[in-house]
Amino acid sequence: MQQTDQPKEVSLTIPIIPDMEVAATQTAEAVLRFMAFTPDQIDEVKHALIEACINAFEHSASKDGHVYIKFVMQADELLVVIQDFGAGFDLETVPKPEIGAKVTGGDDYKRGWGLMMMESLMDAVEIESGPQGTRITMTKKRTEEGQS
Amino acid sequence: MQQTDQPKEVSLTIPIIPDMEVAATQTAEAVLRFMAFTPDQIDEVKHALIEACINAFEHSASKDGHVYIKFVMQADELLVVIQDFGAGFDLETVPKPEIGAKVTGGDDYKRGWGLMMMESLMDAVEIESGPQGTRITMTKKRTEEGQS
Amino acid sequence: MINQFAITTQKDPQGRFAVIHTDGYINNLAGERIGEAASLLMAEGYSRLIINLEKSTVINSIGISILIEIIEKMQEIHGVLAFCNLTKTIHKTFTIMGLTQYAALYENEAQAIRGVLET
Amino acid sequence: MINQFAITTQKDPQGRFAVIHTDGYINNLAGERIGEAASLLMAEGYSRLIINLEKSTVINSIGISILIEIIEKMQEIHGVLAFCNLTKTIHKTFTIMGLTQYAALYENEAQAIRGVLET
Ligand SMILES: Nc1ncnc2c1ncn2[C@@H]1O[C@H](COP(=O)(O)OP(=O)(O)O)[C@@H](O)[C@H]1O
Ligand SMILES: Nc1ncnc2c1ncn2[C@@H]1O[C@H](COP(=O)(O)OP(=O)(O)O)[C@@H](O)[C@H]1O
Repeated sequence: MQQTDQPKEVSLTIPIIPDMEVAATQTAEAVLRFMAFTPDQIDEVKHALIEACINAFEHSASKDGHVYIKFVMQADELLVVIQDFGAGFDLETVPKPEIGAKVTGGDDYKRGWGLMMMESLMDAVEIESGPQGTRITMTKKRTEEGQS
Repeated sequence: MQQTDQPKEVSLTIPIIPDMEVAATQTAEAVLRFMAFTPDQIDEVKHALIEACINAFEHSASKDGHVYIKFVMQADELLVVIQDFGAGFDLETVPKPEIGAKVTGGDDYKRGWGLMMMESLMDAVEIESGPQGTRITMTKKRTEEGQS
Repeated sequence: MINQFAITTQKDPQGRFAVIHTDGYINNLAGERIGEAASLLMAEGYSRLIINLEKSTVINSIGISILIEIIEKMQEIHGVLAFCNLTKTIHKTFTIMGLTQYAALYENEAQAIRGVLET
Repeated sequence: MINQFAITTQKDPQGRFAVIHTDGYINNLAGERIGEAASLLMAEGYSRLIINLEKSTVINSIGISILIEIIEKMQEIHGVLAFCNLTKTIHKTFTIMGLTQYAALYENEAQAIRGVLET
């Protein structure tokens, strides 16, 4: 069996079809188990990945109809890169969600939790977005405690 | 949500590392469930896919160290394409496995069952191989009975 | 389709509370079905609802936003909504969102029932 | 590693047969562990072996080739090897390969035990 010095990467391209994010989580689960992440950590990455995927599905207005995912396996952490070639967005203009306003009817938009979920479930989230599309790079460290 | 006229394809690239074929089966499972294949059919595709992957892992001597998998979702069937950029092989020279010879010690090579498994578990298997590598295209029809 | 989501509803014989059991990935469509089940129960007069998530280990933020709509409707009728049997990740998510200020999270259904009856 | 394979061995108190229970994906390494377990049991004098595959729903052809080696060793000592609790796909594969000419496949362990004792 041949093994090269290249970083160990798994790439996955999924079409923009409802529920296709589940295919991404299945792939992620295999990669994370391979890397010996804990079940809780695996669960956290799956949820963050779903959010990044459904954002690309819903908001990107991508013309090529696909979302590009890369799992970069490093010694003690996994990078998950989610990319679309859509319209992009300006992070500055995204309002921070506030539960009080949403529950009491002050804010009619009950949604807006995706980015917060990614950030709380991963160790780092980097967002690059512009007219060429959006790329989100999420990092999960493999710690003993299984907590981010 | 944007949907294009392109065929619905899921692409997966895995590095040549032992057990990475499991990542491929996980992705396959999601795609097949999405297409409403039966659990038995899903199981059959997973086994055929494993054989194609481990062949590429073991025999291809691929320099780029990766196996390229494509799931092409069509109306009533799924195509699974497994490609490596390795040395290729000549199908004509591959001996047909014979259980009697292997069990009674007449044939010391107990292996050689992968291609037979692919062929018996899928509806069609096309093998293209040459010095530029190997591409295997496997088809699974979605029939009511769940049997190939 | 990839997501086979199922829901079952269980009503207290004495009419004090009802429990919604979910099974499967809670995405937008599944969330809507939970919302409809909750609306139906509220229309029947139940103002104490429990959502048992034991068989839902994955939820997305669209699904969660529909749960927030249920909480909002509950607040309007001064009812109480509780969740039980959450995975660690879902528990963490609800907590970080601040959802726990408006809906209690219980370890299991028995505790949730005791909890909503005390409210 | 991705594959957490486990094996447990169970011996008939009267020494007539032994059962190997596998748990997980049977790849080359897992196959080798089954092979070692079988060799050990044969060395202890067991000539009737059952491999219960209930918890192994996936197997690859390298794993199968190691099972063939076990069959070969069994033939040499005129023993008997049987499999039970195969998934439909594994059953189909073993049948197509012709493996069933040298090892019987049973639906469950009780039937397998009866089967090997009659041989
Ligand atoms: N891939 C993307 N392409 C374009 N816009 C995006 C993308 N991801 C996020 N956004 C923008 O960021 C906002 C906040 O996203 P998020 O926190 O996930 O909440 P929600 O999707 O529920 O609105 C979205 O409403 C959208 O305007
Ligand atoms: N992707 C590949 N690249 C190079 N050679 C291959 C490839 N796939 C199969 N082969 C050749 O075909 C033979 C038969 O394959 P197979 O039936 O799967 O049995 P096994 O892998 O156990 O030998 C292999 O031994 C190898 O010589």
